[in-house]
Amino acid sequence: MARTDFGPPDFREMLPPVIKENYGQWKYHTVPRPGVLKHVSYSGAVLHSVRVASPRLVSSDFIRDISDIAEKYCDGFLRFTTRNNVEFLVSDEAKLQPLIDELDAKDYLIGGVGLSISNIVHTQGWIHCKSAVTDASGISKNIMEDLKDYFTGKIKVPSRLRIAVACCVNMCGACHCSDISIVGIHRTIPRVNDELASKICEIPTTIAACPTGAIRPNPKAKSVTINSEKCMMCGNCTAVCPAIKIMDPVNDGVSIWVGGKLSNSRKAPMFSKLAIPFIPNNPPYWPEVTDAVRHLVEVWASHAREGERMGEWIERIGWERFFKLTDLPFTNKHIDDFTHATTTFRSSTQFKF
Amino acid sequence: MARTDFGPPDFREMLPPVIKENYGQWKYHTVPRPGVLKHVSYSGAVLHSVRVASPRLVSSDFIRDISDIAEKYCDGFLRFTTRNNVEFLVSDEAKLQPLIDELDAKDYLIGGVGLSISNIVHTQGWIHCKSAVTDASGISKNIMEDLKDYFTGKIKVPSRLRIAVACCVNMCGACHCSDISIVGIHRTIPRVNDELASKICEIPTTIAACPTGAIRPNPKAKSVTINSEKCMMCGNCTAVCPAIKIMDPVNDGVSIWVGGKLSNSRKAPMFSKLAIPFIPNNPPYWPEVTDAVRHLVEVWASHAREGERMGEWIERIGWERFFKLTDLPFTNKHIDDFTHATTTFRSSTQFKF
Amino acid sequence: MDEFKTPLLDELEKGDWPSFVSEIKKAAKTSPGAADLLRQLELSYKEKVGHWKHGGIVGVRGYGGGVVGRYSDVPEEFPHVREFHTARVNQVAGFFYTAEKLRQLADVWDKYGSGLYNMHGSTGDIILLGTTTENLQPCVDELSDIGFDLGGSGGAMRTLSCCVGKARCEKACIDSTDIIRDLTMHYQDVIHRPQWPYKFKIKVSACPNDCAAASARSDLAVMGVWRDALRIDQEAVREYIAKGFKINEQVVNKCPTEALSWDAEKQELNVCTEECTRCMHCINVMPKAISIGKETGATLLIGGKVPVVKGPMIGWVLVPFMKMEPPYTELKDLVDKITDWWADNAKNRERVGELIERVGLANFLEVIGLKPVPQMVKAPRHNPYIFWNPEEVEKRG
Amino acid sequence: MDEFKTPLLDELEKGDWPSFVSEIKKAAKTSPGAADLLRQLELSYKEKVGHWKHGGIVGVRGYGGGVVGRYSDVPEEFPHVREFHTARVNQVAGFFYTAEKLRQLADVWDKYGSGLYNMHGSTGDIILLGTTTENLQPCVDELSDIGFDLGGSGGAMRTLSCCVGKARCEKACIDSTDIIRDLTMHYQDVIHRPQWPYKFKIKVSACPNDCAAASARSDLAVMGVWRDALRIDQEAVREYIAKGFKINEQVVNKCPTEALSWDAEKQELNVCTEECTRCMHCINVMPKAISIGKETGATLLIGGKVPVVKGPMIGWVLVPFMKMEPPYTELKDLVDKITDWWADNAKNRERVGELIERVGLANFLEVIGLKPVPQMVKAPRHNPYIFWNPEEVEKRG
Amino acid sequence: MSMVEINGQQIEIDEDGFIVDPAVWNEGLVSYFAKQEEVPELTEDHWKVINYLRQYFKQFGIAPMIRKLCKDTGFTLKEIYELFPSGPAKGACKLAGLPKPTGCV
Amino acid sequence: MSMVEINGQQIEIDEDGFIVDPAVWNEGLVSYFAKQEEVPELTEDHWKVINYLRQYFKQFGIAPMIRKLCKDTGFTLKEIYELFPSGPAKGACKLAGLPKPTGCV
Ligand code: SRM
Ligand code: SRM
Ligand code: SRM
Ligand code: SRM
Ligand code: SF4
Ligand code: SF4
Ligand code: SF4
Ligand code: SF4
Ligand code: SF4
Ligand code: SF4
Ligand code: SF4
Ligand code: SF4
Repeated sequence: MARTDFGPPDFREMLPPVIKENYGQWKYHTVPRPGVLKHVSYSGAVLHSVRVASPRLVSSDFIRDISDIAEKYCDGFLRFTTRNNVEFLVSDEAKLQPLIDELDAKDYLIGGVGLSISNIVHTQGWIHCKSAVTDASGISKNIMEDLKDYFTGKIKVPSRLRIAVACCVNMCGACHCSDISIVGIHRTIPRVNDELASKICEIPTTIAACPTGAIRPNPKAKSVTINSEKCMMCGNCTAVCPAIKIMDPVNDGVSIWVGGKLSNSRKAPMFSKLAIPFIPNNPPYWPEVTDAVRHLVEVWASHAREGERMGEWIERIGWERFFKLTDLPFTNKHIDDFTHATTTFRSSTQFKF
Repeated sequence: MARTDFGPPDFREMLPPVIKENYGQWKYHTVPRPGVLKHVSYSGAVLHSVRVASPRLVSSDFIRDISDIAEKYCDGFLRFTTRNNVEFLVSDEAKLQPLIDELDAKDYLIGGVGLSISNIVHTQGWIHCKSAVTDASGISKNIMEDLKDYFTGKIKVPSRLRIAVACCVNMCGACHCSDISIVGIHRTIPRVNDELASKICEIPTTIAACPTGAIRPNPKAKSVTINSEKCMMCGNCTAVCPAIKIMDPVNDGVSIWVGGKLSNSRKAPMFSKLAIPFIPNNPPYWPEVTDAVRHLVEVWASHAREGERMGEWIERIGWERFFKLTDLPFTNKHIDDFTHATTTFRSSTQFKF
Repeated sequence: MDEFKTPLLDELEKGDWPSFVSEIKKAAKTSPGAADLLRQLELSYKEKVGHWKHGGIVGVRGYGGGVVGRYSDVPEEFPHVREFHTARVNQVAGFFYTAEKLRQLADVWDKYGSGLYNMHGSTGDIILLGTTTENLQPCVDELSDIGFDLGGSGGAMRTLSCCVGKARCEKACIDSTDIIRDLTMHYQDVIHRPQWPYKFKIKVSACPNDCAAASARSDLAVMGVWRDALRIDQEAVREYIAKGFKINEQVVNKCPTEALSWDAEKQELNVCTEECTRCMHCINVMPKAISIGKETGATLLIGGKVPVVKGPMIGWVLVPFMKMEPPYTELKDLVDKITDWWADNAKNRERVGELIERVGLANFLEVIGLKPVPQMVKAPRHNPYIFWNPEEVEKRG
Repeated sequence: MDEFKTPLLDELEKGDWPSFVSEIKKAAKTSPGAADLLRQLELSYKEKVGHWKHGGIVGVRGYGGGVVGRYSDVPEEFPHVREFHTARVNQVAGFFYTAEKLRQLADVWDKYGSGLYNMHGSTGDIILLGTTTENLQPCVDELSDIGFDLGGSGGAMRTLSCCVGKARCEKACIDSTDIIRDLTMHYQDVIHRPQWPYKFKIKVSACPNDCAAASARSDLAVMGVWRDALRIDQEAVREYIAKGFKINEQVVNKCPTEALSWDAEKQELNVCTEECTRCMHCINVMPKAISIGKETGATLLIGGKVPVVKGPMIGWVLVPFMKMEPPYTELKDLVDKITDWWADNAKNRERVGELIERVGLANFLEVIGLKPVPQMVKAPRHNPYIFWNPEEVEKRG
Repeated sequence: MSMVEINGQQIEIDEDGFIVDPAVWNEGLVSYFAKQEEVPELTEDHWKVINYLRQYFKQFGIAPMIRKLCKDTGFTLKEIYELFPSGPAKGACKLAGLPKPTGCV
Repeated sequence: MSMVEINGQQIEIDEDGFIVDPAVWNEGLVSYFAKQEEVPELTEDHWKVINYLRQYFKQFGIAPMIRKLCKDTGFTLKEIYELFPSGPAKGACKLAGLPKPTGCV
């Protein structure tokens, strides 16, 4: 039997000496140039971190290449960020510019720090998930291609803006709290293969999986039936019962959500809210999605105050103004009808015309 | 057959000439002295309204007395307010002071205007309602007796403060949106008289009446049973089924709620929230209730900013501070567990210690 | 009066605040019902429990409501409250009365009832508090002679009520008393003959101050608003300033939308109309200088109610703006559409707000033919459970 | 490589943003799996539908999870992705690596798998993307030789992750990497052997900026905070001012609690500690001048998760303040209490937040022995449906 | 509650005049209640409503909502009030021997 | 899906090696699956678990949650892994011929 339960390598062994020595002693940081963080310790020690974009889905070549670079300029030390960027940890300030030069030469994009749009947090998509309604990698590549100047700092934004892409409502990318998120959705109800279901469906589990109680047992067929009036096409039943299929290339696509955030800075964390209910899958460019995201970014950037996250801005101006400024249609889809729907209705005459 | 469907008297026949002439033409108002409103029309016409407290539950003697006064000083014109005060409508300014003098002489309390605590909106109580858990009139009398200086304007408050009293959770007084409200509650579950229920209980209606789904049919007894784990003692089942009783003089009492409002002024309307889960019925003075209300008023009045309603003040300082300042215990009762409970939980590290 | 003692209640005659006990005592001088009411109440104060029985279905000819039946559960002790029903008499819109009218009322009620009243009930009615089954019909007959009709109870449209409005208030955007009067006359049948699954309440406040507490207490709240600019009288503003009024502290900084700005140089208060959400604050604080706009109408809010069964609700914006001109046809049409749909779809004792919660606001809008607009919500949905109609999508490939 | 064409995907090699297509192509040079992955993906791009089958229960000896099984639904066309499982390899806390370690990893993965990775998965793992059933066990065995262990999947504690914390951040109130390291080692069994009704995630952000997105993505979020005063370096403040920094506009007026005031005379920034809710804003904007307090610890939030089934949740305050010192016994005890209770009471696939919603937060607090405090709620209840235990009341008279 | 004698039968009725135990109802009692509710003469139409109500109650355990009553019997509400001047709830249900309604009819 | 022959019977199994139709399961198949899941020898303890799983599935239509399995069989999770090295879901359920678990066990 193989060795088990020994856990990951100890992070302490992965830290450059300057971090070990100044662990917990950092005093402040500055951003000497876009994409570069300079952390200064109470001891006076300095650490530069150079952040570069990563496609997240990488090859061994990529791993080896960044390893080479790290070795050359960082004594072999590097890290990844929680948004999947790579950070080169430079202890020796003299090596900073050479590093940047090499990164530039190798077409790494430096950025994602401070007032910028950082990398997209995204999920598997058609690359590897059986539930994927769309391809997260493809959409993310297109959006970031379009917004790269916001990443590199060429164009400034009023505050950080976080984008997430999830290929289905399971939202492995935690789209529910991003400034902008793109979520794959279905628009037709699942089909039940009764024959198969009678063999392998754990019926009680399947019934319990439905958020809206749309699934009822079908004892005759030893299967289940789906109430088309109640089904909201979430696909959760298909996750627990292989005999239920929901994929529909004609009608599947993505929705766009805005105004979420997680930091407690100024306002408490907020959920993202529905902006665009549906855009069809249009690979390889998903141009409507890219356009919509750019449009949202631009409207926000040109109206928000300094430091104002998307959600803070919308809360200040009101959703009616948001829909006006973005020229997006407000539809019956935008009105919540799930459990806490009534808490989202407006109980006040305070609104803008 | 008697005349039917002719409706109430036309209000136009009840208006003093100055109102008829200046209907819709009022320009502004002032409050020349506590309890008195002076409305000025674009035409220059002036109407004085003198507001006096009423116990709401009044006798024919009272009706005749205010009629006499109205005739003497107001050409017979008077009105009631939406909070059950009486307003004498004075067209002839010369009669204003004499009216006030007579009202003073007759011990009418003038007040309830502007920055004051106006009359309590309350309900039937033991006087006339079969569902009453407490006596609304008694509690109201005691509170207003205690707070009368706030009514007459002797003591000023940062903003209007509205108090409501309801003798059961049906809240006929609409306690759910008052600055302070007192609501009669039960603390033991109802008892079902199976024998009677088998005769007169409309079982499906009774089951549907339960907010928490605590009622199940009891086919054996042709009656219903109540799940004591789920029952929240609301008494709604007793409203639809005479065979179910919930009154319990030992454990019935009142709860106190704070921070509701209805005007759209500054903040949107808000619900009142639980402050004190239970105070026993202690007639005739309900001293604990009166003390609690005064305490709430005083803490608010001494901490709120000018113009800040109870709920606005609490929202600004936070509920944790409210409980600290009022020195009220925060208990498991305060934590919501009904349908939208999760929307009341704090999803943020933003709080005060 | 002297044959009984009410030591507990007597305590509540003390003090300056007007005493309901004294009122009952006054009535008790001539009304045995009032006297027994007081005795029974004293018992309640002693025992800490009410003494009214469940139920009471009494009424008058041709009407299905308007009366709340009441029976004592200790009728042997207090025979005069054995039957003690209340009549809900439709109040005059705006609660305006003449002394003459009130006296007529008192005369009838002294003849047939306890001589006790609630002026007014929470819904708005004059509550005539306590009479016998026998006296009901003649009482109502004589009330009709002096022009008073019953209000609503049961599964009916309930007695409508409103704030004082244009009769005396400078902030009135709509004619609340006239609207209530008009609707009350129009809806006599559904007020008097319960035909719905539960109560349906309409209240009108002529501006967003909501002095009628409409948005919390009515299934349909009609609230006066305007949609142009509020009006500022700069001269009057300057007068305020001259008197030491702190315009920035008290008004500008408290405007929730930052719509106001004080130009200290020009001594001018400016409003950005697009931003203003008509919260009334500035108007309330500077009544002489700021007033409502000219293009007035109403915002309609649907679903207000108290906790039972599904929890309390404050009305939700249904129509951001509707012109309010007699005969208020658009409003009545909407009320009819709503009540028809509700009556057809609600469960027994299900308020319209609860039904909407159950079926979804968007579905409700569709059936009554209103377009969804962002003003209806505080925010769009945050869960991804979007329903698509088969007609909205293409046939599966 | 040249036997197949991927015209659609080739489009995504264009431009400056790093291309995942190029990455797959690089791997495809030596990995047939990567090549078939690209082909199958091209098919998906053409057909607008995924090509993975439902299910996949594969694993390695002694573990119940850590691997996500995957099978192509067009295995005849793309035989090298007939089986294409991913291994979730527990990342290093804080995502720190040495070049050496990464190269070792690449060597193993090139040997047994596709040579493709996600650096990192959303939960935090290194995702080794695509291998066969056969290769799994030897791959994992060799990973263990270089010190990499699997992470979690299924009804297990999931791989824990955190922000960079004290290693590089001046705002770190707690030692996020150490906590994660410690907990990961402590919970190896429940990470590797699913024994719970569903997943349970823990993430640590060392301050309320929540750079680990913990409060939305973990059942238990540990967030660093402090409870004394934040520290202001007045000298540094003045330097900011000297450089034209608008302290009132950018900081004082944006403080949500009005806790800050700028004394222009004394050139001093003052904070009212009682009011400050540690929103981080001022600290974020003036990192050189303002820093976190000294009395540090964590706020714990419970219940964060995405929409399925009961709607999305952001964690709710469970413990306003807990000291965080190794070996984090108090935290572990609490985690054990919570997971025990949850495992005993949850339905299949019910997250802890959903279970708490179902049984009530107050009940949950009682079973795990925490006192209710107002910090747990945004506001107390507004509905009157209060439950009373028989022990809390007197026996009925 | 009190006892009344109807057709020689002792029937318990409540304060509102409804029979306490719907099980004891029989057609013979109807004319007694009709008098109470000022229904001058029992016509076929009255019986149609009464029978409908009893049938509905038997089936569902509750009284029908008024719209349902009207729809199913074909009478307008006005006609119901003409048949039963005290209305469907107080009048018709009492004659039909239903438990005292608590909201619907 | 593919067919394998076990004891002369043609059995359809899926990619993960689970039988596609739990109805065709019989005790004779167990030793085949045991080999797949690296269970060297089928002891009484194995059968205890297998029989429990089948019984539970028959009664409730789902596989038991793992805690329940442990509680009801008296084995610790460690012991279960000793019996079935690939664990309760992949190992024990496969031997017991349950549908492929989707979350629990
Ligand atoms: C490196 C990273 C942590 C890690 O362990 O990897 C990190 C590091 C820092 N964060 Fe962060 N944050 C990182 C993800 C996040 C996230 C999580 C996410 O994006 O998924 C959040 C919460 C997002 C949200 O609110 O939706 C986050 C919210 C913040 C904030 C609050 C921003 C706000 O105003 O709402 C700050 C403060 C600020 O920006 O001034 C902050 C500030 C910082 C500082 C300045 C802290 C410091 O003093 O060192 C670090 C430099 C960041 C920078 O990019 O300018 N960090 N930060 C993460 C970089 C991700 C990336 O590659 O872009
Ligand atoms: C007479 C009355 C209307 C009626 O038809 O009877 C009335 C009349 C006026 N109200 Fe009101 N309000 C009346 C009940 C209400 C109610 C309803 C209630 O209390 O149940 C509300 C909503 C309460 C709430 O928000 O919970 C109400 C919220 C207001 C407000 C908003 C106050 C706020 O800041 O939230 C104002 C504006 C103000 O005070 O400056 C206002 C202002 C006024 C003004 C000043 C309007 C005017 O220009 O004439 C009137 C004189 C009021 C005074 O007392 O100073 N009136 N007012 C009601 C008097 C009740 C009483 O006897 O005390
Ligand atoms: C008299 C009055 C209270 C008062 O003292 O003012 C009253 C009294 C009763 N209400 Fe009410 N309600 C009265 C206004 C209200 C209001 C306020 C309003 O209309 O503005 C409400 C809250 C607003 C609302 O409707 O949501 C109100 C919400 C209720 C409820 C709650 C639940 C619901 O959804 O209806 C019930 C329960 C019920 O109908 O079974 C109720 C039931 C009752 C009953 C009929 C209970 C009963 O079956 O005995 C009470 C009869 C008391 C009696 O003996 O006279 N009453 N009731 C008010 C009617 C007077 C009038 O016609 O003017
Ligand atoms: C790989 C990963 C996405 C990614 O590309 O990064 C992922 C992939 C899957 N997630 Fe996830 N989830 C991943 C992080 C998340 C996160 C984010 C997080 O953990 O921070 C979430 C949201 C947070 C949360 O847990 O609430 C997440 C919420 C879900 C859900 C949603 C509902 C729930 O309450 O769990 C499911 C549905 C399920 O479990 O059946 C799900 C299920 C899945 C499955 C196992 C679906 C399936 O059965 O095929 C996906 C496997 C894809 C594949 O083929 O590899 N995944 N999943 C992430 C794990 C990598 C890692 O270990 O680091
Ligand atoms: S979001 Fe959905 S489709 Fe995408 S990886 Fe997660 S479970 Fe799979
Ligand atoms: S798709 Fe979602 S809503 Fe529809 S039946 Fe399945 S689980 Fe229910
Ligand atoms: S609040 Fe309750 S007890 Fe009081 S009058 Fe209304 S229904 Fe009766
Ligand atoms: S008292 Fe309320 S919660 Fe309890 S059984 Fe009756 S209706 Fe249900
Ligand atoms: S609601 Fe508005 S219009 Fe009506 S009385 Fe109040 S302030 Fe005046
Ligand atoms: S009405 Fe309210 S929102 Fe409009 S300008 Fe005045 S204070 Fe501002
Ligand atoms: S969460 Fe706080 S401590 Fe952690 S990296 Fe972000 S800013 Fe630094
Ligand atoms: S941390 Fe936030 S709340 Fe505290 S003083 Fe700074 S800005 Fe204000």
